[in-house]
Amino acid sequence: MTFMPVDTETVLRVQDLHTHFFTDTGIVKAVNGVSFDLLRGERVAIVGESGSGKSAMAMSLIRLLAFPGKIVSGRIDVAGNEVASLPESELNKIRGSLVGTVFQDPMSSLDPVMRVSDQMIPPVMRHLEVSHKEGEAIAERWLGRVGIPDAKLTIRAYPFEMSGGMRQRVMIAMALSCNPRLIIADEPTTALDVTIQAQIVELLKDLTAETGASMLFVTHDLGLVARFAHKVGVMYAGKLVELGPAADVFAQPRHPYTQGLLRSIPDAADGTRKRLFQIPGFPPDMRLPIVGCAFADRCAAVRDICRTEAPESTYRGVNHFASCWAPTGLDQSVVERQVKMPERIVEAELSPDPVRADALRSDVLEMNNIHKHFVRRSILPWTEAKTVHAVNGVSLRVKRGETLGIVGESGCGKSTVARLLLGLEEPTAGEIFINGSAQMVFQDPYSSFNPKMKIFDIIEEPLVVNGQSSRTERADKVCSLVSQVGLDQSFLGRYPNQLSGGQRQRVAIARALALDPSVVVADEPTSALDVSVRAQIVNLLCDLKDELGISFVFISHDLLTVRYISDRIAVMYLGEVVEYGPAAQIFDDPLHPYTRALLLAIPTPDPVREAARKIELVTGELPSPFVLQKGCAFASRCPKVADRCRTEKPVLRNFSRQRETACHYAA
Amino acid sequence: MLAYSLKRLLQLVVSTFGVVTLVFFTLRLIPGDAAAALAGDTITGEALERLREQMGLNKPILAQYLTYLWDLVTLRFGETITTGLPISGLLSQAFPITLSIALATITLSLIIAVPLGAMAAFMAHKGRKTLDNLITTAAMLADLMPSFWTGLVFLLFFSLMLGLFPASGMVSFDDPVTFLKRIALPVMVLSVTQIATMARITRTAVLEVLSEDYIRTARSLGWSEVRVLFRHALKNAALPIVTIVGLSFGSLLNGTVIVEFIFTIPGLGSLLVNGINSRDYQLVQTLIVFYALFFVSVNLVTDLIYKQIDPRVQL
Amino acid sequence: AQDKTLRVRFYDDPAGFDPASIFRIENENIAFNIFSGLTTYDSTTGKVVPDLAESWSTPDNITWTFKLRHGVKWQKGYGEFTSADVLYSFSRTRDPATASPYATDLAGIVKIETPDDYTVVIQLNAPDGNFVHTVANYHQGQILSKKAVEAAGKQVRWQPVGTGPYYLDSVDVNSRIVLKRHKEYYKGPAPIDTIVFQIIKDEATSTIALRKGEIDLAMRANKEENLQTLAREGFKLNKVDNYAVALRVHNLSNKALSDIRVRQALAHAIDYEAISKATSPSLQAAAHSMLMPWMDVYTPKVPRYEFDQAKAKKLLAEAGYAKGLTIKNLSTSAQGVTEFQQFEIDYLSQIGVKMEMELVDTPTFNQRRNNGDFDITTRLLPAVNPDMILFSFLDPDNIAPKGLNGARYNNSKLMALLKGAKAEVDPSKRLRMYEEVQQIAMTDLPYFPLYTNNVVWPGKPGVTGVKINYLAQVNFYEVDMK
Amino acid sequence: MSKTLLATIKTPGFHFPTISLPGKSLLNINKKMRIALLILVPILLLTAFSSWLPLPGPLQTNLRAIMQWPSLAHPFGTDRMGRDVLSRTLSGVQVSLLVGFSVALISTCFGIVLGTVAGFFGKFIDRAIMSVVDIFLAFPSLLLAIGLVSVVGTGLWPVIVAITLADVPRFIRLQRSLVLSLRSRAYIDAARTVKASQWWIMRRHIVPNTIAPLLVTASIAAAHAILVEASLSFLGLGIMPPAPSLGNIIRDGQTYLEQAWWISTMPGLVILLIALSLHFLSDGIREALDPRARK
Ligand SMILES: Nc1ncnc2c1ncn2[C@@H]1O[C@H](COP(=O)(O)OP(=O)(O)OP(=O)(O)O)[C@@H](O)[C@H]1O
Ligand SMILES: Nc1ncnc2c1ncn2[C@@H]1O[C@H](COP(=O)(O)OP(=O)(O)OP(=O)(O)O)[C@@H](O)[C@H]1O
Ligand SMILES: [Mg+2]
Ligand SMILES: [Mg+2]
Repeated sequence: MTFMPVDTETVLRVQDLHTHFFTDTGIVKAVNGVSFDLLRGERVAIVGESGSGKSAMAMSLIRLLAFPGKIVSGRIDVAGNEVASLPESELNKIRGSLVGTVFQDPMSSLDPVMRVSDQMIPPVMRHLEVSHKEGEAIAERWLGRVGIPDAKLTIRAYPFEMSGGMRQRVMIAMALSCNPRLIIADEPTTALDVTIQAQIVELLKDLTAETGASMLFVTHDLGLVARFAHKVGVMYAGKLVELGPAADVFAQPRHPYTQGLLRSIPDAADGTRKRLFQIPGFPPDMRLPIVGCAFADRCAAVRDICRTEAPESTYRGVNHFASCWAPTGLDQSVVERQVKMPERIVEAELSPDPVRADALRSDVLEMNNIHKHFVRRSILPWTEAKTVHAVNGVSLRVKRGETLGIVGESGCGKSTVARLLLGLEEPTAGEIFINGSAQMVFQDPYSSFNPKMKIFDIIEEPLVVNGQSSRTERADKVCSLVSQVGLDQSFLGRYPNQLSGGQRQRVAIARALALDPSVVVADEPTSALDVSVRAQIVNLLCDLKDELGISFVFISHDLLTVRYISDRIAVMYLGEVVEYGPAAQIFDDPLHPYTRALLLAIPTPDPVREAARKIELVTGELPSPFVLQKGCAFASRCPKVADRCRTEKPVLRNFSRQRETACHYAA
Repeated sequence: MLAYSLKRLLQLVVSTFGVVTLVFFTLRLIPGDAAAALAGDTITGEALERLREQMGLNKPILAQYLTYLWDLVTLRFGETITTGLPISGLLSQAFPITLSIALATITLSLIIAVPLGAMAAFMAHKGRKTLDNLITTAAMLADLMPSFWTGLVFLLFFSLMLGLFPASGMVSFDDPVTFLKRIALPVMVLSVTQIATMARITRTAVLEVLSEDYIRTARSLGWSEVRVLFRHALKNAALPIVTIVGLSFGSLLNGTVIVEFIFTIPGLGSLLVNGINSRDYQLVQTLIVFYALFFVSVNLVTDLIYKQIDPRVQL
Repeated sequence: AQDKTLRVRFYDDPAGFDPASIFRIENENIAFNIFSGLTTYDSTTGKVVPDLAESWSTPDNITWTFKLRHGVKWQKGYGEFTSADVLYSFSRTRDPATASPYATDLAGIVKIETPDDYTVVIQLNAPDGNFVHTVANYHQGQILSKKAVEAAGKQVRWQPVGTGPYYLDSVDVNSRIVLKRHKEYYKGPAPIDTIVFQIIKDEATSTIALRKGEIDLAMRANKEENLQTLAREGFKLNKVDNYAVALRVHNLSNKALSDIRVRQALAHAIDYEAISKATSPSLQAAAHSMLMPWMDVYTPKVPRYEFDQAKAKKLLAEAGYAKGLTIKNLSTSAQGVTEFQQFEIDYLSQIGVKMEMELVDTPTFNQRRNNGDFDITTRLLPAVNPDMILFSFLDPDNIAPKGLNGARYNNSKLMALLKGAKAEVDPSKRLRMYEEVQQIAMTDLPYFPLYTNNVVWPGKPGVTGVKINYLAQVNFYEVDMK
Repeated sequence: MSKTLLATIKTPGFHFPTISLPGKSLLNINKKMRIALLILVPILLLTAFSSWLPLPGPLQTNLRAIMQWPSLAHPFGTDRMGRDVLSRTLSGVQVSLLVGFSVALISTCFGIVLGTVAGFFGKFIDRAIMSVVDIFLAFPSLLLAIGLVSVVGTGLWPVIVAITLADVPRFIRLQRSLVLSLRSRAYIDAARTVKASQWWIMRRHIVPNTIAPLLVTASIAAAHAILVEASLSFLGLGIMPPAPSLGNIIRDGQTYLEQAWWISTMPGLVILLIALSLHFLSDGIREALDPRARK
């Protein structure tokens, strides 16, 4: 292949890029021959499994690889500059001016000890060669454009004085402030709330359209891709296995991996539940040489040639390329093997079978008007202590064998409810009844394990501290638990760090089951996991619920998953439940304006639907948790707000037989 | 802020009381008293008894303790038992000397150690281990040099061979140049260990910061590595450095006895050791109260500097 | 002519210069140059010579008449010195209110009379042939001005006014003492205008300061290796030999040590000669008596203890310690275990005696040594007056904790001889009695002379007249510099 | 079925991917530890078998061989008293290592117990412990040392106690801050949800996770203790000659730096080697203890 001269419309051209990490234990071939073009104003999304080299590729484009990463070969042309061979000082002229960058975590991507102004103005002065005053004006203008209300004031603030959404906006303003021609965004919204995420995505979309900047963004969220990208690149083991126009790729994925990925997401439109598609196995160790197709071991459509020869990227449609020996990827028969999932229980409640209905009606968990206030005392004895009303009068019930989903924005008190249920916090007021015992599955399984303990000890611990049985019996129990969650016993001797994310979460679930709980509280059990792994865990939870008749409390940001897994849903806002009812009903017909906004913000993995949808965003930020709202907590952001909402607090009331909502004007 | 200081002050009073009481009784548990300390080869037992009486060492301990506490409260430091000199005078002579040595040591050490440590961290971060190893090992070795040894070597080399600095003489503030020359050697000796510690701390702190996201952000804005290192990384790594500076300050005030002895610097350390050696209870007690006060003030200042560097710090 | 300034290394802290309460040899040396006594010591011979008293006489060693010098002027304009000052000074030291440790030295005085301004008559309660030592320029012998003492009030130790060649100009307790010459000194003004005593505590630093020329003279250097370097580089080692003897005190109430054979065995076991020669030839030499060879009553005719470990073992075996024994040696931690002591330990281990060092800090050490709370320890008493040494150590009246007789030695025969000798007027009889005292002491060995001490004040070659007397002091009146 | 499973757990065939116990396997994984042991083991062997070496005893003086240059007979030369410096150094290593290790060990123990209690229980207990710690921090350690020596005399144990007393507050503070940061870890919550007792949580979760950083501090403290002992002996408070410690050999030899540099330089080099290897050792053990470092 020869390197084509770049025409004015092509902003970025990457050709056969290889990026390696030279670690002590071997060379990690993170990027392994990636080529693509990006035209002016074009937005390309890069998706793929964790560790597939997305970030490494993105960072290679401006040579911001961390040690021991190195671009080994290939060419990168950014608007006529040969990035791969440019001297560092020349490169510094491009960084920030030609290329703007937005990183994943807004909390940690801004210098915490510098004011926004000190971080924003000097680059502007340098790249645009303007005075401090002009620089300041430009910076303020950009802050205004990204929707920061009081730019003149905010620019003097420190990052810690802002919310995550605000910070990510500042990051975007910084990336855009020097009119870059290319924006590289590595998971720019992953750390944000759904509603904020929607805002940011719209913002990026508008601004790039406005300035004509091209954009490369890395994400896990296929919904976002559908909403946002012109083009999609799917990475697997350091290679772009599929690249094409978004609509095309979603409609007709050609690579088995892409196909698997798309099927592993719960379908928002589908009311009946099918077992989620799981991609079996693990991605290859990128330190080892890969013979043939890297996906071969996990591919249902594998054939002999896949194991010996790596497929070239071939034409599959207009601008659509894929690297697979099979012309259309998986065949239908594999896809059809998906099993139907058990029906939702709420439906069963209405069933005529009195025995079953009775058993179902017994509550395993009941929370009555629970309050939890955190008092943040200042060191100064006389300043008034600030009180956070983390949970402000929540009543919930969970029936045997039922899954309750709790959704809501960050900081609305979901985790606090979970902690209250488990007795990790004492409620300030109210009562909790649990029939049996409750156990917990944490968000980040890794941090919920003592890194010094082996898997065996981790699972055994609950049995030991509860003085259960003898050593041998405990070992038996541990073994049966691990097989229950689908792990091999060979994992028992390992340490948590030697497991993959999905395996860790399985261990966490096994541990939670050790004491035969009646309720398992799972606080965002899948949000630290990869899309494909998430499907495995969700399937596992569904299976367990079915087999063991355990109740679940499932807390998540991921509304699609919550909808998929839950029988009933509670929507929380600022420490209160604003809507409560059967999952399907809430999703199909939200009553509370907040629920509606939340649902609207969820991107669905379908470019056609996304394109057709008119997105109404809630505006504004969450009110401070320190100030107890007099009226409706959502009043400040509600599109339908009326005077009554500001003065009178709506209480959760029955709307229909199964649904409750806290809104004066719910219709 | 003021309120915070007041709170710290209250803490100070409580812990000072603890220190004072501890010191008072520890001192009296140690055998030998000021009279015995004074008695050289020639004094007889009988004469000693007379001396003891004259020094007021015969009173019951509790009475001595109460008198002492009362004197403290009324801010009367009194005179030394052995020489009859006013303690406040001794303190006001020794303290500025020790303070300037401590300040000079800290300044010199910071100037050398921080760039060194930052360089080492930078190199480690970039995977260029040689320079990092070199600096780290040198720091470790420097940390292990006993000051009595470096003191003599520096004296021989800088003073005797090169004739750069005096080995002895008045320590007087009258002439700044002479003063600086006079304290140069002790400052250098003290700096050796300080540099080692600070460089090590700086390295660890900077290394940690260098892999933070905001460093990458700064790089993505087109700043050079050097600027990122010194503008962003160092500022964020400052907290542990400030902490260690605060601690060093404390230890430089009482841990310099050997250096003061070798270079005949009439500082607080010598005063304390003399006090202990001559069992001059009054002097030792006063000094320790002074130390405690100083210790807490340094803590306070450290906290204020924290707040200055990192606005997130809550006081 | 240019004003001459002599810079002298001072190795201790200034502790004040009130003769009634002065301690420590360095401070005493300053006082020695500020004050005068009725008599003083000749820097070379160590003989008692006239000072404020031009002459004296006694018929019976009981009544002493001193004729004072005329026209002696006090420093700092306090007028002329008279016999009233002598009376005042002695009475002040004797006054219990002064609480002077030296009051005992003047305890023998019954009456002091001043018939006129220039005559002092002192009557003693018992004959004392060495009384001229008591009134010498040292401690209790130094004469103060009544007016000056009263003017100074409590600060008398920091505002000394004497009649000596130098007056105290200023003291900075942390760094230096400045003396200026007393222009009206009765012998005429001293050759040097200003003497600055700079405090340098560390030996090595002091040596470097001298080599660098920051000081002209070092008051006492006690590290052999430094002396060798200085000698090599052409510095003058001003020196007095045999200034005092270091005695090992054997506590006779210790069971093993109460046996004379054990004490003698210890003496035979160690090659003192070799140790001193090898470690510090310029600073010490083997000693054979409690007294110094230059003292008039000294005799070499005493038992000698040659280095003979076989004999030592035999003596131990006879005493019933064939299997060896353990002795604790009380010493100060400030000094550490000296090389000398390390050799002793090694030598003694060869005859089966384990010498354990008990190291405690100085005040504790002083306290315990004064209380006699030890097995063995070391004491060095600088004195010119032989009686001072003999009575302090051997008189049962001075048994610790009352006095310096830490051995708790009590030998009535020796005591009778000693008292007789002190009172004896006939010189030859007196000498014979002293000889016998020394022989008994060296046979019984309550104290064993370890080594005699030399004092060295290294200085620049241009500094002349540094004559160190047997109290290890220098009369700066005699010092000059080129 | 489960019975047989248990058997598999216990058989060696059961797959333990990495080391679990210190032993042979530790040496295999860790380069740093190997370097450390490469230095430390020969020194320790020499020390342990020094009496078998053809050297004069460490206390044996020789007036005819004063301050001799290093030679075959005296590889480190001789000192002022004609003693063999190598022989003294080797026996000094024993003393110094004893000081270093005892200080590190005792300080660590106290640090772990008091720091954990303070950090874990907080509130009143924390305040009580920390105010005592603060008092000790403001208290000049020298006074402690002098007091101790005056009461019990000089010697090995007073030195160890004096240095330890000065170190313990630091260890308590460190441990407390470690515990505070661990206290909010998710795995502590995880243990709470299964109703683990406070004692269990401290023992199983908190303390094991503080060991690694403490170990590094302890190794520095050990090396420092060796030096502080030297400084104490400079002030007459350390281990007293003729008993050799590396500190007092250096301190004694220091005065002869111009005449006989080897007396203090050779043991000085040994201290440096020991400290260096302690550093490597602790770093190595820390890495070995950290499962995260295992792949
Ligand atoms: N600093 C590093 N040192 C060694 N290996 C690294 C480093 N950074 C990344 N890697 C390896 O490079 C490969 C690609 O990593 P990369 O971060 O690009 O993945 P990613 O696709 O961005 O994953 P994620 O979705 O989790 O962000 C991975 O196997 C990873 O282990
Ligand atoms: N221990 C605590 N002390 C003080 N405030 C707390 C504490 N724990 C939680 N909060 C506050 O309580 C509120 C609710 O927090 P919670 O963690 O329950 O939210 P969440 O809904 O789980 O958010 P996320 O989605 O980000 O996990 C937040 O404002 C939080 O800052
Ligand atoms: Mg990534
Ligand atoms: Mg949460």
